[in-house]
Amino acid sequence: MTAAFDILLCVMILGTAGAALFLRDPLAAIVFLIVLGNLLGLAWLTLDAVNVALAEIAIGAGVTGVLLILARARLVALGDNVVCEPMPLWARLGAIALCAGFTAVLSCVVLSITPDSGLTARIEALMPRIGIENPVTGVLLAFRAYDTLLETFVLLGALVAVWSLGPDTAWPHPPAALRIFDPGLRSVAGAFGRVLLPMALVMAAYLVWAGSDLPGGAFQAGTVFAGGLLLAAIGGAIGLPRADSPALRLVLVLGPLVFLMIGLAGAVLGRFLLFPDGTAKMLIVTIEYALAASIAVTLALLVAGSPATPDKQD
Amino acid sequence: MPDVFMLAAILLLATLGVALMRAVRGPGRIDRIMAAQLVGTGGVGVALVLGAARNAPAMLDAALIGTLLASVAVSAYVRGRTVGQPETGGPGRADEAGRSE
Amino acid sequence: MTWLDYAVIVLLFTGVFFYAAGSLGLVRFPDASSRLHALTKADNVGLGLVALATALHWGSPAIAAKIFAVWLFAIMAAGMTAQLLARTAKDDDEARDPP
Amino acid sequence: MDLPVLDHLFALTGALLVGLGLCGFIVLRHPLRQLLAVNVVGAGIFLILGGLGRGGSGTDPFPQALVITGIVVAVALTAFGAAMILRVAAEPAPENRQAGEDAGETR
Repeated sequence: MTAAFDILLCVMILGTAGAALFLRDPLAAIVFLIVLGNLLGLAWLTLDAVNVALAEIAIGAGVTGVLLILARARLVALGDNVVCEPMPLWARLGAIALCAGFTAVLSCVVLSITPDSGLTARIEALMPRIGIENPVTGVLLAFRAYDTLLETFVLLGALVAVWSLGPDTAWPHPPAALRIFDPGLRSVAGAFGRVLLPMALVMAAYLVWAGSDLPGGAFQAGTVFAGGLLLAAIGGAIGLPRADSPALRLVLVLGPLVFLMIGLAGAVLGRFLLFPDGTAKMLIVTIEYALAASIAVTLALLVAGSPATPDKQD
Repeated sequence: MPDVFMLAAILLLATLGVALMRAVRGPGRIDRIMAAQLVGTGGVGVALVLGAARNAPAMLDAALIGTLLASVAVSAYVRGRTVGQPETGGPGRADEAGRSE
Repeated sequence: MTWLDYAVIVLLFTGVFFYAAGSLGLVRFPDASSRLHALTKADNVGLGLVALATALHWGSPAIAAKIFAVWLFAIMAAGMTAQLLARTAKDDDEARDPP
Repeated sequence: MDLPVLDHLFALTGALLVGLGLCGFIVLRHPLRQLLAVNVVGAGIFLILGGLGRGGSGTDPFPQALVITGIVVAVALTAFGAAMILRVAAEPAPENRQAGEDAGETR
């Protein structure tokens, strides 16, 4: 029964991916990418990787969809003048053959590796030392904390890069407003956004709090809250901040900063990112709350895009 | 009992596959968005059933996130189709240009 | 198998039936408004029944409350998206008429 | 059903996704479609990581952690890509302009 479910799911994932790539209507392609995100979330659930499933569903359903739908709408509004010459047929066929060969090789490589639980046992053995029970959070914030710290810098860097793409006249105005223009539609979406935003906040807080022992954590919480922020912004319940607002800047760097300070405090005690015995859980939860806030705001602003000149607010 | 839940999950997934036919065929944009919405709620159902089959309460959180954010894509679509038009009504340029496809 | 298990099975598959009805409506109905009607109603009855079945199966009040929250959010989201999409579909229909 | 391939089911699906996405990335010419293709490749790589980490005692938390950070970085870079495409489209430079009527097509 489980095998039949897995096979059906994998077939649907592949079909959806094919549709996302090769359907002619671009909106249909984006819709299928959203569906792919949902199905991948289910795949992670069947793999018992609930931590990943939470992130995938929140990103796939909440953030990537909005990002791509808005990007496409803005592109069409600009006239969509990006030059894209179609490839000649022989080049296409060659590319398809090449990719088929590559896929065959990759499949053989995959088949030659026996799936196993890898480091599960060793990580489980180390978990009591940090006093939390979710091994994924343990890996993210204790065993591989360095990676996670640098990753938060990558997120911040991506936002800086997106901001730097705005026209000179736009800085430091907010990005183009996300709210729906039609007043009737906006009142519907706005009322819902006002209800949903606090619920998303509660859910995000719960995910961080639960994340030390159950599936959940800063990344999942941040993406859920980012989805809530986006919905509220689309409904016009919240506006978008100016890029030079001090409060915004503080929230953006809060997570990486708290992480870095705690890491440096560890360096004073002996090693960078050392959590002294007995305080590990408290420090991890502190870092996670700060990170979740920063990730949520960063993701929401990444979706909103570059600063826009005030008279061209679309 | 787990087998019963897995059977229900398989049937739900097959149902979603049927709904996806509408997303492939269209014809309107709105049909595709509706199909995506259905897959969203269907996915939540599958997550609930899988959680019961595996005895994993954490999967309920996945269902909760799925429902919380199911409507975000729809509102983005409604927002996106009015890009580039003035504050008062009427379908916008984005939609007109898109209809030729 | 207790009577509770049978109740769970009946609710579960009735829910699946409503999901299937919603999908069929989405595929078979002729225009966007009637498809929307099929989608927003059948779908949420389906989810409600599946949620009830799983809640009974778990048999724990805390988990039942969480499942209830799932269903509540779904209903609220369906109400909002149905309104948005219905108004959008109406605009599209009007726009399609020759001026 | 006890086929050996079932152990590799998700990893193989991931490999196929990588192939599909790569093919789409080369064949599709519109940058927004290429952005979608990159996302599909990313999803495939994540599935390979997850599928190969699944053994008798659950899924390895280590690749799970990698995939979670990967998902978040992927969405950040997708946003950056989308912003770059929009910037190129907004630029009035002649080499980006296509003279003629096929503007408005997103393919």
